[in-house]
Amino acid sequence: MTRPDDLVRAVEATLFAATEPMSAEAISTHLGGADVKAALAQLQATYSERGVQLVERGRRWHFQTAPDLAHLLRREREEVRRLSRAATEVLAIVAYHEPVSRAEIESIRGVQTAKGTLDVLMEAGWVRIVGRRDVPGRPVIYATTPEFLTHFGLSSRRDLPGIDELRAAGLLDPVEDALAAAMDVPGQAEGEAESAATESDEAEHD
Amino acid sequence: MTRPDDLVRAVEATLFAATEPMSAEAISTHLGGADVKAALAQLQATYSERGVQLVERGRRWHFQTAPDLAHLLRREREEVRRLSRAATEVLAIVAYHEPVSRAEIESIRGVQTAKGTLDVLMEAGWVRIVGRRDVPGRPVIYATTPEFLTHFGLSSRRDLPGIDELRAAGLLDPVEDALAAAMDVPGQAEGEAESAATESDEAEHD
Amino acid sequence: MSELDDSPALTLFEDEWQGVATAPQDDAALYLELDGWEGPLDLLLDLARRQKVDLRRISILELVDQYLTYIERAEALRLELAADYLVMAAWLAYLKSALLLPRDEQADPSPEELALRLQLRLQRLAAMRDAAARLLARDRLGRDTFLRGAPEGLRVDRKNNWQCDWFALVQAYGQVKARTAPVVHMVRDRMVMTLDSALSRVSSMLGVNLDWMELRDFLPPHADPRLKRSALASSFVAALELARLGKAELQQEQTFGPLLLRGIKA
Repeated sequence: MTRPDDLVRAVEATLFAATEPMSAEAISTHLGGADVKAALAQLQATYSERGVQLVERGRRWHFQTAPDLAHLLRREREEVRRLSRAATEVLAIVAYHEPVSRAEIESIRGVQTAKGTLDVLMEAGWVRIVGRRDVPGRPVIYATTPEFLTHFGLSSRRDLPGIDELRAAGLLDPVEDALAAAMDVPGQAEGEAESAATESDEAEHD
Repeated sequence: MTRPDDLVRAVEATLFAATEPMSAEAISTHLGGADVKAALAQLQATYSERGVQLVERGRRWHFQTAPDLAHLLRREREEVRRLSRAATEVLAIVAYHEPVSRAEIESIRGVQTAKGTLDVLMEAGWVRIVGRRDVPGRPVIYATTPEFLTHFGLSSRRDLPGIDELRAAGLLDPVEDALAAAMDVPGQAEGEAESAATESDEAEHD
Repeated sequence: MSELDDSPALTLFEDEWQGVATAPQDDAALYLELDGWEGPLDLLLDLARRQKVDLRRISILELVDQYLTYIERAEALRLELAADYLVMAAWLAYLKSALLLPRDEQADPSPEELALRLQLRLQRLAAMRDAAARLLARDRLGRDTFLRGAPEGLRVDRKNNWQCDWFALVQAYGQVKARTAPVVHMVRDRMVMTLDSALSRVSSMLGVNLDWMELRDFLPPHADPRLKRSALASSFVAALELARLGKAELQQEQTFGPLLLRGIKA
């Protein structure tokens, strides 16, 4: 193997030594302002077939062991948090619908969501409050974090399994919109459908 | 880069994920008894020129940042900061009156001096503790350092202008007058403003 | 979509879940699993999946019957049912009758709409349940992939480079000294024209001239501007005093205009 150039070596060493995933900007700052994009791409290619890989998760980079070696590395003590079924469902709803309010989560699940369920997800660092919905009552709205993407091995929210099919099938739209579309009742929910469309557009930009 | 064989990849991932250096035997046990000697040698060669290296210390193996990049692990970032007005006053008092205790500084300034102010001056390397005053309470006394003289371009403390010179330069005028002169308040101190302007010119030439 | 709807993901990764209904196939087990359901919609979804058809083609009537049967048998077994299961049962019974009875034109929303709404809700819940399972099946950090076990860590030490120049230093000392120097007020002697001398000067000048004269013409010629101001003030007061005594009269055409003065013959 030929010796990589100094910047590549520096980026490699920095990411190996880092205790947290780092954005390209953070790496660049650490290395005195160098442009590290090309070095990251080169490292990613170099490591792609090795036992250790360089991955990007939510615009942050880190080295991790190759997924196909999981069976060799799994440790006796379980380090991954066990999630209740309710928490898992709420996490999926937040991820696929974000930003989303608790009432919206509950309307999908058809059951009240205990405050503790969202707390567990926030404590795990996977969900956070991102603001308030501008409707009466100004409910708090939730979204996923970069740590969520890191933990589940997602480069971005577009990587969420099946999200494109779900969106195409309208399964991420509120029931009201789907109902209006299915019943084809003119004028009943045009405005709603429109506003919902705007909302999911916004969500995509996130 | 060609894909390394599975054993090499497994050893690589195992050592990467290990929390402590591992002996060849321990790695072998972990990987179901495979002979890992050759894989270790191959990995060591592969990484020899990279930003991360595989090293053996006391018969135990671990990855570490390349020695020539060790400086990346601990970066110093220098921030240029202007000394606050309070700190400048305290520094001046130490310079003119050294050695001086904090109580003496306060009585000269007529204002209480935060401990942090002296800490800043010591961090800057301009002031140091030179002993204790032989009075009840044995207060710590401060003096300037050689770095202080160097920074301010003084060959000795005797180079500091005396009180008479300060007065002649208008530097003993009360703050309000100096302010008025600086703001060019009409009618209040036309003549003074003129002389103040001349002074600061002179001072800048120094 | 069929991929999502048909996938038996619910049973694949349930080891992640606590207290999960394990979608039991035999009825006896089913009735004991009430605590496993996350509410009536969850129970309905599981019943719907037993129909083994696409949720979009599900028979709502059949589903309603299954649900109602389930609730009846649970009651027969004296299992304690949460109120929301019973509310759902009542609503579904109403829905069933509305769907079966001759159509009531006034009904709004129509029973078909209510059935469709239920179907849409079940689809959405199913979609999220599958999504959750697929999410959990991904290579998860700390379970399938691992970070470096013993990273050296990056440290950034901030170092302050303090700046201060000679002038700032010396000026600061000057200001300390100026601020803390004992304050002494000096009142300087000023040249003034007293009211008495102004009175005598103005009245004597009025005696020799009977025409209007400007007040300024009464002032003594003097170079010092400070004395001039004092003389003007004193002469003005003297003029007012003479007018009060009826020895002079004052006239001013406009505000801030020249103040004219002339004597009155006694």
